Amino acid sequence: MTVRIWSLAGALAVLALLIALPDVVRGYYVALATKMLIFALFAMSLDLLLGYTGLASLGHATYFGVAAYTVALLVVRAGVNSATAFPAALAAATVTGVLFAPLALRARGSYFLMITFALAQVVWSIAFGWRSLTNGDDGMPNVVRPDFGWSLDNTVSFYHFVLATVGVAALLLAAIANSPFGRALRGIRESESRMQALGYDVWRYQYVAFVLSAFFAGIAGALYAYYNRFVGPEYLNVVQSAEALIMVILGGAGTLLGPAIGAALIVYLEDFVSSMTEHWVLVLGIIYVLVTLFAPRGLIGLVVEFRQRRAAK
Amino acid sequence: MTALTVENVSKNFGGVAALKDISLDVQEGERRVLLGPNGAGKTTLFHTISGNVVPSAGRIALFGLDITRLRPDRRARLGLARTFQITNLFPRLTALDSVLLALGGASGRGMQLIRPLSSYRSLYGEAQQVLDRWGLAATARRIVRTLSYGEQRQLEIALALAGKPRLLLLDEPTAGLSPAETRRVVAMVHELPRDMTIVMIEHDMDVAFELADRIAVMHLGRLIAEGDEAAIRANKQVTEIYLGAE
Amino acid sequence: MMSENTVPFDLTIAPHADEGPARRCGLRAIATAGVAALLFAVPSLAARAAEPIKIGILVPLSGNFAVNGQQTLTGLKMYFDKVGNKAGGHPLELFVEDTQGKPDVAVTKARKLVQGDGVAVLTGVVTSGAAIALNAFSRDNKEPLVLSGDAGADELTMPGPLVNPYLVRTSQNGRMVAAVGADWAYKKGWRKVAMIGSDYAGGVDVNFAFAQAFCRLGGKVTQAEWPPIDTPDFGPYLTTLDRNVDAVVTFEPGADGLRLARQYSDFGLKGKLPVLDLYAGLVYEPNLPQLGAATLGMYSALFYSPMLKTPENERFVAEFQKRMHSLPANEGPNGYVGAHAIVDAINALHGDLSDKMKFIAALKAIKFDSPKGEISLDKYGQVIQSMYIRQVEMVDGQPANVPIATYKNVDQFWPYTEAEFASFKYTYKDSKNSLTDCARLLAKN
Amino acid sequence: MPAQGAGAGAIADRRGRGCSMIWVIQTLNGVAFGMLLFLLAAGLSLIYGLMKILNLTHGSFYLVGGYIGLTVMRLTGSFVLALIAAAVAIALVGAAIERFFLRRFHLDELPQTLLTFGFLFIFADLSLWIWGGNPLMLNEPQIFARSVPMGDYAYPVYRLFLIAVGLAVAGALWWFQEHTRLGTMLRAGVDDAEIARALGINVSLLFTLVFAVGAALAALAGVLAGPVLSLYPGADFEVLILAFVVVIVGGLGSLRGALVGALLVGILDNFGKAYFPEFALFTVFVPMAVILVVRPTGLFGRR
Repeated sequence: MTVRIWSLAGALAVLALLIALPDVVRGYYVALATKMLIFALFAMSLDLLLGYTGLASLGHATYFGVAAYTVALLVVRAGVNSATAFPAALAAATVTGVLFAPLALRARGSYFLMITFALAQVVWSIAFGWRSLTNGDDGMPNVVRPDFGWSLDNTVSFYHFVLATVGVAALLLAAIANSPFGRALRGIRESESRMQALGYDVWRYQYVAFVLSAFFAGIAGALYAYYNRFVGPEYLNVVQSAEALIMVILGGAGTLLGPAIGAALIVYLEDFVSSMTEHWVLVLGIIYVLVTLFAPRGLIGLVVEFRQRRAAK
Repeated sequence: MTALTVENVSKNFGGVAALKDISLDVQEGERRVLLGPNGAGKTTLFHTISGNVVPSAGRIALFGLDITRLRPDRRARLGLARTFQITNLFPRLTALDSVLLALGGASGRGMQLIRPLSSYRSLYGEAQQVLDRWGLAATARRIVRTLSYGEQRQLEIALALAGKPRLLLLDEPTAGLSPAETRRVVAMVHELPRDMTIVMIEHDMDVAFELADRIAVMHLGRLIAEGDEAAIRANKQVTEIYLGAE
Repeated sequence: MMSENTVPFDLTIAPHADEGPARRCGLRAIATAGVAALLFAVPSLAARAAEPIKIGILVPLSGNFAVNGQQTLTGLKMYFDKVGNKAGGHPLELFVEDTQGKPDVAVTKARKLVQGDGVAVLTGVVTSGAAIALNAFSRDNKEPLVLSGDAGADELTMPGPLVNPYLVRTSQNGRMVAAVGADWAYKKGWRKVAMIGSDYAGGVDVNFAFAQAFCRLGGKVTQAEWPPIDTPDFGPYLTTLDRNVDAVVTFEPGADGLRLARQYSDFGLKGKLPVLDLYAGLVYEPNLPQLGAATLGMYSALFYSPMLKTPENERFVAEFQKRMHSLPANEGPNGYVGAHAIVDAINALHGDLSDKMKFIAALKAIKFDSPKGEISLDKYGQVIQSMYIRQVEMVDGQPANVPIATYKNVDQFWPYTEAEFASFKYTYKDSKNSLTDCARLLAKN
Repeated sequence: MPAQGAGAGAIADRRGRGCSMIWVIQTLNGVAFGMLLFLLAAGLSLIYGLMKILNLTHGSFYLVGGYIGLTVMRLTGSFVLALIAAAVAIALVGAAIERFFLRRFHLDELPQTLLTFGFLFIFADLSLWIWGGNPLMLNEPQIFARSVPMGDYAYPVYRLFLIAVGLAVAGALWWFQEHTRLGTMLRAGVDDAEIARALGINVSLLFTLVFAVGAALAALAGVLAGPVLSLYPGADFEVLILAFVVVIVGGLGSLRGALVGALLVGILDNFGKAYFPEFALFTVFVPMAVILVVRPTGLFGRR
């Protein structure tokens, strides 16, 4: 029980720090922290699929990008109110998940990875090629941030908006992870056949996990469209999908907190190291290799292992 | 009542016949052991009964209900449980969590998305009871991967039993166990309620004869003999093929 | 291990705190010309007068556009170095950030430069996607943006949804080169051409501008092929190419250009069908020595040639070769001109950039001779400059793009007036599949 | 003669030109490109089949191999030396990566992914550092630096050479797999590592060997592709994606699948771009998605 109290206290301290962040650091870092939060949610959404259900997707940027594009198309092309576009974007990402899941779930393991990748490439090609609608690779600027009676144009208020949204989404994800459903997903990750033998309709669980994961990725994507005030096909790119995978693995798959930390760390490192040296790609590569060698279960894995070792003593 | 009916079941894998025209009836509450050398098709037969393999021909019924084309999980919810020959557990979960999953599958509560599992107090109590009952109380908080092989085999059975199945399929529950562990498993099976139907694959003749009401012997995908201990011991073909090989 | 050494998330930096360790490293230090001035400055008046003007440079230094970023950066630095990194009585301090060629990264880095480092002006920018994203950032944050890289999307400097009073572009726009190419092609006597254009927004923009201008004169595009970016093999396009034309007009930047130049010759088309290479992606200067004879005779249209015999350019080329060990193509001169424009505008205001609109006005008023030729800006902040038709010839045993025709004072609407340009019904965005349809291209509102 | 037979300029006519020579050329193009893809995909597929590693560094082997070949070619002028140097150097690099890094995480997918991704980054930056960002064209050997006339067209001889090399490598690999002891071990290992171990096969050595050979094949592809595709930053990722497509279409772990997949992708891509140019962005990925949806394990793949 003391462990629980401590972690609760820790969580509250972190939350207080996050809320007070704009008072402590200067403007640019608030914006960077906003980006970290958005990608933390993106990575956590993938973790539901990769870490909990054991399905490695190389097409997760699809749901992120579809939501972002929905916001941009509705706001810029159709003149829809930006706040109204938000739920529509989540719906679009979810529907895409609903449609793609049955195709992707025909396979497992590396083949699942490949199908998700193939489907994602098709969506990317549409965003890239349908110039009259999407502006192709030029992307769509002039995305307006929503206005809920108070303006989000200011860096700090937008940060708090993102913090609140990501916070609620993270709580939901954590609740799902600890619900009977989330536990069942872990069981499926460990052994599909055993779960079936126990009476679980494995496919349906994977399907729901897939769609939920798309939904949460959609939240991150819509936020990112507001954050940058534009969208481009890069949002849908395989590089974006791969980066999400790396964030999850780096932080520690199947822990939610790990992927969030992994995402924040990678966003920060890309920004920080690339300002120091143009060879930031090399530095990041070396970091990935070192993390694998010393923390094969991800950064959180180190902590878990440490705890287990102490518990064993 | 007939618990399990297997009617003229055949299975071909890419032209190789693994099961040839198998027919089998198991009565409710019966303890049936499947004997046969490696490659006889015993595990394939199990797979067709549990739904992991769809037979090429024939029909399977569970308590009078045709289940030939049902998915494994539907069969499980009809009261069928099984263990696997190669230990098939949740390596990175704790023993308690594993049993919780087994209980959840039977109850159909798995689709609860928000309410934390830890708030289902009664479920936890039940899971702990299952572990206590099968002598696994001490393993509750341990990660399955770290359990001994014997404990893992016991947990296999405990998981299958958690949902209180009406028909239990045990695939070589004592394979690879020490004599002491084997005795523990045999005791476990003895303790099961008599109305539970059990079909079991077993290599150990002593175990087989101790537990079985009736025995069926398979060879090269065919059922070659059926009967009680005496009948099997007296069967010449069985002695030649199976007992002779030992 | 990680969290201690590599993640000094600097929570303690107050708005005007001293430069943290991150500030002093790598690129920034290399670029920081004002450091010496700071060290020797005496507090009080002298210090105030010598307060550096900070300039933010956004170029891709990693990823697929790294080489374009490097060349642009070299051009920029060459001019800043030439004026001793001083303008309007102030030292200039350069802050370089890597955009990776991605729009979202570019905006993140711009925010860092403006909100973190406090730069007075942003410059560089190689890709159009990044330019369009940065344009919105510049408008929303009232931050002057001088596009000095290749980013050539036309709409940026034209009346329309992207209008931004804080933007000027000293490099080029997509259509100016293409329109001049069409004029020259028609005057050369070509009437029917086939086009091969890289299938992205910039490619369609350029080829559309060519087809429209060519049609207006009376020529016709009989076929338009659109290979995707990173087409490994141009074989399928070259074998289905219409042979019954006067010339082939291409727009293929990057590795695609090198491949197409090579494969054009491999498939025996060189010598049969002349090539006019808009923006010189095939005959890009670094490609020429690798391709040898394969490019001899190819025509190209661009706003620059290293072979221009002007004193400005000869000095520039000599210095550029000293730094990069290769001939400059389009990016180096663009960077150089951008830096020149910024320095001239700062000089005109004696270093007082407090009024941003005055700074923009000073930028729009610049007029000078450059390696590219004479430079000035129109009322939208878009460059007016010379265009050159070049042909690959052997010079001192090396293939080189020798200028054979010059068009002076080409503005962004050339050859149309702004009014005529605005009267066309269709834009490149809805015309990818109708370059062969002159009636449609010339349709008016 | 095709050109004369064609109506002047009408596009529909030109595309439909019933000339067999164009078909021959398009097919040759597709096969030549397919052979390059095969060299890339064969290694990727074998490595996956044996070790279940989805090697994201494979494209880097191609690019760095190509660059090494280019340097050797420019220093010595010998294409053969360039091929040998690239293959040997990259084989050693591959063996080292397998031995000292991947080996520790046998059958552990996530760390292996992160590891190969890290190496992808490292090689990408090192090669940008060493060879710069300009696209570089390798020169083909002098004897192939010409074209043969084909009807109204010319066809580059070097591409015919590519087809020959691809067929030779495919033949050699097939012979190796079917007729050598190591090949038998390889097949056994692909089928079941346990069986392989039971047969007394030194699986550890086999792993390193296969990884090295796969890497060397990618390096060969890099050098061979140099004169056609050129080498540039980003090519590593592009060819990795293409190789992925091939192994997915053909089925992971199957040499035959890699060959059929490579030819299919090469030919589809070529004819797609030639005859349905408006769908050029989709010529590779839509067929892949369709094949996967219909047959999730690819044409020759097993679960």
